[in-house]
Amino acid sequence: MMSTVDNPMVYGGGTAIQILIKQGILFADNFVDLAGIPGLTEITADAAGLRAGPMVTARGMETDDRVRRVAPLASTAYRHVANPRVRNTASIGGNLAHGDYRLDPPPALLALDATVEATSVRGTRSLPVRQFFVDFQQTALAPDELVTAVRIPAQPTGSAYRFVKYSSLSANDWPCASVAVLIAGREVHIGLGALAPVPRYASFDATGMTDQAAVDAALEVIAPLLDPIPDVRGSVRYKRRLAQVIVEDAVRGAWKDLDNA
Amino acid sequence: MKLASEFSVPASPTEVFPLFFDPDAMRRCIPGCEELERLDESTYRGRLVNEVAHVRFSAGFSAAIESVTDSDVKAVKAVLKGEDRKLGSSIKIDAQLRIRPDGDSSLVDYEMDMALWGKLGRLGEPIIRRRSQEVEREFAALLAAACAPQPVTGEPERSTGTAAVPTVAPSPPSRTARTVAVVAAVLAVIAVLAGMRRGR
Amino acid sequence: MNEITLIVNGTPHRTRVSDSALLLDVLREQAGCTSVREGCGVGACGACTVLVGETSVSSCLALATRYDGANITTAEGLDENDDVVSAFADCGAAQCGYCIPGFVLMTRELLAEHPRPTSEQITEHLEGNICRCGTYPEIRTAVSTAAERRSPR
Amino acid sequence: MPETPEKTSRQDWVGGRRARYDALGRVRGVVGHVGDQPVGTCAHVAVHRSTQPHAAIRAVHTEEALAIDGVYAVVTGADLHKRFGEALLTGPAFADQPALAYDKVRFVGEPVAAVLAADLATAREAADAVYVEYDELDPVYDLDTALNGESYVHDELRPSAVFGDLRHLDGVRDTNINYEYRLRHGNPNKVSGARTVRGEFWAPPTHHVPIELPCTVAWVEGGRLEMLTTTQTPSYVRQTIADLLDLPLSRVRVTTRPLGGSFGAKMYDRLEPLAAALAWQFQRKVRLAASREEAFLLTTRHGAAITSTLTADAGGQLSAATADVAYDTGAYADVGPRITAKSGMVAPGPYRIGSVDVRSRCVYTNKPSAGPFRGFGVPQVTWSHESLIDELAHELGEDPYAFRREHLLREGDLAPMGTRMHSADFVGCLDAVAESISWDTQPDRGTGRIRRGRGVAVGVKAVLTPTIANAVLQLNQDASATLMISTVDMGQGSDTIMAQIVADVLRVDSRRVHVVRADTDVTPYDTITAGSRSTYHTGNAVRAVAESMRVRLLALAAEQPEQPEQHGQPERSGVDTGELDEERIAEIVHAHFGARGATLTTEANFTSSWSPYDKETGRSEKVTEHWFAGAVGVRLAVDTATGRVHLEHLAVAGDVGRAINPALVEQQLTGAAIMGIGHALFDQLVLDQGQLVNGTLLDYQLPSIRDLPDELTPIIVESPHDDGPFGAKGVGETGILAVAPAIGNAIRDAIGLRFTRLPMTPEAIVTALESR
Repeated sequence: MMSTVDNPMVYGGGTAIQILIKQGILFADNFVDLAGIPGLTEITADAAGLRAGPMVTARGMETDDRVRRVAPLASTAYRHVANPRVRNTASIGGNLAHGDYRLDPPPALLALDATVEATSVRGTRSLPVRQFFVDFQQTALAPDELVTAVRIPAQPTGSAYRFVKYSSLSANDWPCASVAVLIAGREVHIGLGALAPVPRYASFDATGMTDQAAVDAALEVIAPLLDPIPDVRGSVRYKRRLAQVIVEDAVRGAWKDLDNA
Repeated sequence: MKLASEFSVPASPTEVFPLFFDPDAMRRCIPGCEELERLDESTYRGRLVNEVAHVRFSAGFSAAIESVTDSDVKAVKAVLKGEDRKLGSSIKIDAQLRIRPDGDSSLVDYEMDMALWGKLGRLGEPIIRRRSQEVEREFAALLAAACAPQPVTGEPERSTGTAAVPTVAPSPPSRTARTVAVVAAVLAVIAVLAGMRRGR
Repeated sequence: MNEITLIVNGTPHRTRVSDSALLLDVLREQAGCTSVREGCGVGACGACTVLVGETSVSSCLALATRYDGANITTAEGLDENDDVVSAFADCGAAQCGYCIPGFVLMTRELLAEHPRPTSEQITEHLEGNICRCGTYPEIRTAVSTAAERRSPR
Repeated sequence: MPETPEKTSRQDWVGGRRARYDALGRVRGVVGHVGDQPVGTCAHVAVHRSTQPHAAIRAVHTEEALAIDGVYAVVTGADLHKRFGEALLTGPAFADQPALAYDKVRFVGEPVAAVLAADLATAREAADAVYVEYDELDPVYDLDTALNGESYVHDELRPSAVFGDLRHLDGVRDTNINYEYRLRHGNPNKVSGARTVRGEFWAPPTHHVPIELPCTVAWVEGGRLEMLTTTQTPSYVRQTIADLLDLPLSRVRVTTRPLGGSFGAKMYDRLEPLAAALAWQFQRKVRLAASREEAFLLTTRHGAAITSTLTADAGGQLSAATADVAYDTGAYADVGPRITAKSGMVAPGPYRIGSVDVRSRCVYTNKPSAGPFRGFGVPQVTWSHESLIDELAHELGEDPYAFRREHLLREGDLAPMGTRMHSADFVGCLDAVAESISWDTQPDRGTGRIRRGRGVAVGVKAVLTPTIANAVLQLNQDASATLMISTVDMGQGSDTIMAQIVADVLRVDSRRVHVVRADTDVTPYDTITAGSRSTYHTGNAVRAVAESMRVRLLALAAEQPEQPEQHGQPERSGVDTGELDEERIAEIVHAHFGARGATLTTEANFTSSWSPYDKETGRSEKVTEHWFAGAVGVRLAVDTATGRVHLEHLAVAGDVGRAINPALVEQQLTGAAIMGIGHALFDQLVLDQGQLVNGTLLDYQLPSIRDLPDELTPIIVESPHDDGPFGAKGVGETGILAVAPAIGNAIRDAIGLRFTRLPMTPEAIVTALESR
């Protein structure tokens, strides 16, 4: 269908699209509404991890027991999206396809090494989330491709994680900076949100490190990734500083859990 | 909002500068520029058409030259105005563009004080800043390609349909052509308007 | 145009709507639910909150056609003796009251999930609703009072 | 708490904590607001807005818009100007604002043309299709350019007829200063001070953001212009429309519904002049409803720059204060001149100060117009004087609380502007908040990332004076009553407390008192619902009208021989009325008329007066009818890594004279404090070259439930006013005055840095810490 419609716009939860229409800057007139298509709202879990349909809501990811059990970092990140009412509607496929640099789930999905399943008339392909965010609000999806699933590997037993979202103005504002940290098998995975035109990912091997050494290493690997966009929420300088604070907080927090485990 | 940047072109200022003065060349380098028309000595009018995410966009603009310096460092100051009627928005840019030698290459830098008024203005700075970077990169790459017929590094990320690289014979600078140079650099920013239409 | 049926506060409303019609406008203009209000138009204030089934939705961002057959609850559909409604009234949890129906519905959703919500759970669930009069302290008390009434210790 | 079922109780009368009469209706959303009213067939209006900050209008092209299906008409400013002439210009202080711009535009977003169409979507589409050609003029973006530049927002000043003292400004050219207030007492320059502190303060423009959007419906019926609109000032709107359309007042009717919040946003001229002009021009019903984005452009709070000093002499007494205040009023003066004077006169603060010199100016710029906002300009100067006195205390090694306490004005003191203090218990308020936040317990300031501090601040504001209030009371034979006043209930609960006053005087159940919503055909003139004036002014009129009813009833009773136990003339005090109750009232009225369902009517007026400012000194013996005194105390923690401020405890106290309904008073205090927290930490309008860049609720920052302090304590202080109803004064603004400086002072205490610019964002704090 996507290939036959002129000027298509995929309509998932619709929360972002409606806002743009109201602001008078989006004129797409052929919505491909996914709500009517069955099977896109399912979550399945097995030993390897989760598979979630694109129309699963953010709230669904937040509250689903399997997600909480298999990938608690993902569940936590989805819980930070906007507010419960928006989470009830916002779809995880739309959230990814929007490709916005400030959204909360991408940092977690980056740290977790999630995969996007993209489908078109040509077939279905898998895109690692770590290669999904191409440029400012641009994803690796082709114009006629749909997100048909998100696969999230199970968090390894004995892993630790933190999600830190920091708002610089009112407490429930968009993030000024956010970070997801997953420490699994001494490998530290870091996903960054709102700190560059795209969500960013970094990792390092922390074998033999103390918590302080891990923090230092984390700050070192994220440094070249920081390219924040200045706005009312903060200047480049401030956002860079915040990045260091929240990454340190997140790594330290996760490290502590690791020690306590 | 103030925007400033600098990019390198792999040719000397004496090569780059005349290139700027060729309206045809500029039209090819400016992403989406379809028309450039001279109204009088210092006023020009043009049209920028762009297609992003299947949405066709068209904005008229005008440029008025304020001063030209043609010495070692070549500089032009100009005021540019653009308007998108459908989006109820207008843009005004006080711009300064300079070209100076840098080894075998030229450094082109610009400073702009940009006012964006209307619906687009309230979408805020981040999107504009980011888009202007993209368009600047594209323009720089096309310009570099125009300077150097040989393959250049830094392939434009999203080339427009008019990106086929022409071999341009440098022509002597004229007052008309000088204006075009400014239009070129600053239009890169007007193209931001086009990008925003995608609305993300 | 599509013909849809919305079951609003138990009453079916059959209506014709365009593809782009928003649930907010259909509820206000065709079902007469004026407790559903546009405050921001972008899902940021919560004045347009409705419950679809037991789930809160920003009706200002919701396409009406998607809710064909849905069971929709708005604040005026709640009885005056409803635990949440009466708790809000008794606790003075309304000044101008324009945003309060949204808070009431969010509270119902919260209490369905957490019959005895903690202070943090209340904050987390209500932080997406704006009361410009600043009635938050009273709202907090009202939520706890409603929880108490609904499931006394 | 649940109301008791007993039909009449103390709970219901003055001093009782009864719930708002319509609490259940508000909670369920069945109280109908203006936008909820069915209007039948009407023309929906959308406006085309300027995309230039300052430009002459060369041509307006409407053909394309007119060609759209469903468009009835497209009107330009020039069309309206041709029809209405200079009457098209309206405004409470200066007649400077056209309903649609016709000669030039003065801010980005100014209405230039209006479209009438079958539905709103069509109207908006057509408004977008209007095209305007402009000739650019030099824009004036900020106060400095406005004061020193050579571009003028208005070619000449045009004071309206409202302020007699502005007439001399008529026709003045080549200035952006539309009003200057000067207060001079003593000679601050000759003071040989031991210690002077000086600051350059900034409070940014902000927006009210009431959640209900403005909406106006206007139509013509029987040769009269009728209007239903979201306004706090129905009587003002009626006068403005009568002037605009050149009609007698009797041919204009303005009605309101309860407002979904306002805070000053829905006052004076918003959508109403345009709606009236269009309805009259086309003789049809029109409906104007602002979107949120449009509402941001209708009015704002004044950004203000204040350069001020405070000097203590060798003996530690406050010897001098100076302040140079500039209010940025944007493209149109609105009520800016009044704000400039009323706030300028309290710029030195509520202290005993030897000599003062204040210059307060109202300045035009090419930005959305600024108008009244809760606090009426006073929070901006309070930010200045409460930061200065705090700094002076630190300089002198004094305790900031004790230092203020020593110098605060007391009952009977003459304030710097020449008016005596009465019922303004600053000390009581300050003591109350200091005690609440345990001032005497030093905070553990910390040495690591988190630092703690505490701060206090005091605020003073004069009530709007002079103003007029009228009340008409209709007593029904069944001892229920219908009160007609033009006060608009916008969330403050005025209908409830007015009912409590009537009920107290007549000794009936306040739930039997119905307050009629403002309708200029029915309810009598009232200057305004604003400036925290209603409890005192309208409250006095309401008390008088009820007293008069009581006198009437007792007189009737005395005439009725079958009630021999009745006394003769009642006492005027209105307290000892054991002889009246609902049953008795019903009997008296029934006996008088010999009919069920009959009504008795009384009316009353209350008008406050003032002495105008002395032209030379700006002083006045009676500048106001009464004072608001408030104080705020704060304990907080600063995260020095992120700069984020966490409020642990905020106590807010206000002297309300006497609380008619303590529950509603506490709610006003906390509500105002929460709004003030936003202003202190993040709430501001951001403009870039005249363009508002955060004018949506995705970007504009409002406090949510997550921004509350861990503990928030409202404290009622009561020092009864001699002339207030039952000693009462208003309270709507008291709680907001001192919030920002109290927080700033606590931050100063925590990290040793003084902030002079609002809001105190995390970035500002971190930047200051880094550059220390």
